[in-house]
Amino acid sequence: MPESVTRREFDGEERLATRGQPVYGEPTDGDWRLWDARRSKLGAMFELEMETGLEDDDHVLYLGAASGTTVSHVADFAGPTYAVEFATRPARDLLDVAESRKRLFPLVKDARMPERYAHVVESELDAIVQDVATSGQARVALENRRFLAHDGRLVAAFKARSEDVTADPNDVFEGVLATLENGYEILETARMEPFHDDHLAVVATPK
Amino acid sequence: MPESVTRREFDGEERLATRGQPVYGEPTDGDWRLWDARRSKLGAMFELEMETGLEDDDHVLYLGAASGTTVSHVADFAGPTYAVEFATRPARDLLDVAESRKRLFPLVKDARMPERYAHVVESELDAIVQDVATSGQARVALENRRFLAHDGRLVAAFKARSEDVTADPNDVFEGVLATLENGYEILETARMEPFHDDHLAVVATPK
Amino acid sequence: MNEDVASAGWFADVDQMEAEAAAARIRTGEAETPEAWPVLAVESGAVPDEQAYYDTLRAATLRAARDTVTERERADDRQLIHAVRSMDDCDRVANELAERLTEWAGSLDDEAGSGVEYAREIAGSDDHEPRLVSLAERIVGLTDEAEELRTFIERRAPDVAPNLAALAGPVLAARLISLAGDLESLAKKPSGTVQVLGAEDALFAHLRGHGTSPKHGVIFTHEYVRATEPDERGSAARALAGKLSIAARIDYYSGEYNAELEAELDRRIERIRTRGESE
Amino acid sequence: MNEDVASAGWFADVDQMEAEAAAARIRTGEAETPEAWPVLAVESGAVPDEQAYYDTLRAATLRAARDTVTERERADDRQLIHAVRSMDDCDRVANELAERLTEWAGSLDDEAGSGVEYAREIAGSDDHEPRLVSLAERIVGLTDEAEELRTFIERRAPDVAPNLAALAGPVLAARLISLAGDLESLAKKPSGTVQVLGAEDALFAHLRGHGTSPKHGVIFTHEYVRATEPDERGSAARALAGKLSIAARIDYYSGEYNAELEAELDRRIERIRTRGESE
Repeated sequence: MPESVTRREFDGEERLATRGQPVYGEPTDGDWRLWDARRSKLGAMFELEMETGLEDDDHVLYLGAASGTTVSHVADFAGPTYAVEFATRPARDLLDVAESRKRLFPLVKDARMPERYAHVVESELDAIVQDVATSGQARVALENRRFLAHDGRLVAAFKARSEDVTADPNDVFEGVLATLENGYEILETARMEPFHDDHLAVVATPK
Repeated sequence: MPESVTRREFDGEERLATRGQPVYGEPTDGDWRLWDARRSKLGAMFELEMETGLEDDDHVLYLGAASGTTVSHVADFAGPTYAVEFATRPARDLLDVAESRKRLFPLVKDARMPERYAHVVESELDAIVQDVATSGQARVALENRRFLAHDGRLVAAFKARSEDVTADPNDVFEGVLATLENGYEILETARMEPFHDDHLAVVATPK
Repeated sequence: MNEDVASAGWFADVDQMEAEAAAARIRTGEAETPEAWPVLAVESGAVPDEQAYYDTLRAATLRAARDTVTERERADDRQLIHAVRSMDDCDRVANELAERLTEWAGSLDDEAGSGVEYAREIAGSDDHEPRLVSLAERIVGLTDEAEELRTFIERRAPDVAPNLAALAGPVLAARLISLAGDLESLAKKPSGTVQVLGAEDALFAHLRGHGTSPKHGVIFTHEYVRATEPDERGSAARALAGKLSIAARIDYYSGEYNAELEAELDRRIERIRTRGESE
Repeated sequence: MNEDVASAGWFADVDQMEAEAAAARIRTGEAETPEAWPVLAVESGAVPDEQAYYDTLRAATLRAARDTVTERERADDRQLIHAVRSMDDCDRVANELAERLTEWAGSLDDEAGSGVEYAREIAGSDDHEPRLVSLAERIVGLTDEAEELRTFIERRAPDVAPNLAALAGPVLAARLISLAGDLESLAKKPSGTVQVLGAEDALFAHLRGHGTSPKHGVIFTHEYVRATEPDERGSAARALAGKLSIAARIDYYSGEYNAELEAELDRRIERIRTRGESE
């Protein structure tokens, strides 16, 4: 876990927190803002004590930024953070979040088409954080591999229902991992229950 | 075969013929008119040498008279002949045929509802000739059994496709015979190839 | 007892001379079971003997059958009218919706096509906005419906009006019957009225002193008017309307198909067109 | 070589002061592979140092993102307009065809029902004339389509105009945008015009000296007008139109949802209705 992500007590419970300007009405404690693992895949990975390899001041590409909840916490600990989101409505919220951060760059782009933002996002990134809920999630990870440094990390959450609502999630995840292995070495995987049902968290590095 | 139905030579071939006024442009030889077994189920039964039990001067109920082609030949050898046809267009043609015969009585009625013509058609008939191409052909035969004398004959052609276009004709015919046996003793059956594909000819008597 | 039974027969209470009443009994009567009607009829004194019975039965069944067939064919002209009006409605609303679809698709894709053609192109596609595709499918459904109604009309019109359908084509025949209200009304209209059926607006404008008298109404859709050169179109329309009127009358009063009518019309139009060329 | 590579970056050929041009490059540029853009930008002299690079990038990406979002939302109001017009078309033609169906069915069955209800009743039946059943199914398809378009509008309107959709309901919001032409035009209309949108015929008649000035247009469909007693309906329409105008302006200029607006409208209508009762 990056140094700037810590556990603090909120309402008598030890919870994740980062330091930064609050943006979505989250509980705060002084400079610290609660990071709710139930509302964030990356937060859940930290709660699950996965080795994400993320560190303070990392240069990060965040795919599927949605309204910016999680990416605002990433920007709290990371360095330059590129936040890609394609849908109009969440992108508008993401804009507000980006306004509140110095090194958070919003890109209203389709994560399946990295050539549309490779002229903006720098190379040799430390990490890609991925939380896109469209089908072809593994392909998105492969397509964006070009942005990672050779020892960079893919920190991704895969949603079974986005691939196939009828299939057994285990079968879906097997397919996802098989596809990923075309470009990544899988370092760690974990089911995300109880924080998120039928999601698989994966940490991988380019091979 | 009734005495008044004979075989005569037409174009060098022995063919069925009856004596009467030509009505539908059929080839003639003096008083005799060709009866084409390919255009008539009953004609085909004669060609197939089935024992229809039909005789000259029989009192006959013909179900499914259509345009009157076959029933005109029946009226040539039989006595009073009641011709039931429900569809408007063929009924108009049947009318012309009936005009040309002294003892052919057209009834524009539904063969599935014999109570609509039991006040016209006499009882104790010698034969019912049936060629209706709607579904429920066996039920039509059962419903009309009331018109037959105890030693009368049902002479019927059943079309498989009228019952079920997708089923195997043999299966359809088995069902037809099983239904018929609720009111008839089956005397003879024959497939009507090559004259008519997927048709079963049945001769039966009330039981 | 035999008299009771006989009362269920078609001949009961019917004077043998009253063919109309006998035919009506045949058409509307019912009995659960048949009886030896010829015997009962003679016994009840309705007819003198069996030969007379069958002769009377023959006349009565022929008349009953003819009445039923004629009545049904009359009713069929109503069905034809509903069918042709429904067909026109389906075509019209399909085109209206296709215009809407064209506008919508154009806002999303500069290269979108237009009209019913375009609806057919994107129906079933999964490359387009799902609501557009769904709308396109409804449009295709409506044009299919219009096509099926056309087939229905093509099958039924020759039964209802064999001569009119042969001369005008089934759809124009149905339209003329629809504009007149029924086959009877069409049969009773003068041929000059048939000529301008469907051009009522222009005709009334002319009668109120505006515009010229219309030369043709819906019969303009007939190849013999449309494909005749403009100078002779009035003559062609008059000739066609004349034959169509005769066809409607034959259809209404006898129902017999008369191939000669078509041949006469062909010759008449041929003469008109040749005259046009030679001038 | 680095300069060649740098020319593919978003910052190439863009004066760092020209935020608009930089945003445009971000929106429309492409590159197959990423490069060390911060380094290249500094090397190429586009920016003095890395901090300046990121500051410029921040301004440019924020602007690009805002432009894209705004442009898309603008486009979304067009989608809403197409959807609401298509919905109305589907409803209208379904009713027209249902009238035709009613006539036809009535000619075959004295007890046939009428309208879209009846179409729904016989769709899928095999007890009726197949062409009637088929026509009924097309009608049901069109009402289903209208219903699906309504769902589409209900989902999209709150994105396009959150305040207007909250106050007017999504469908009326879409209708107002449709009548105005787009959200921008609606936002710029005085509230008196919004009040009579959809009553243009009555308004023009009034302006030409015929009839009274219309009190409400399409907003009459809103419960706050329709369910207010006739004497107070003009006041209710005026109050509603006033709040709708404000809602449209907030939606156009900021896009932020403001719950207070709805509460104010509720209180205002409550006062109008109470006043009506006390008189």
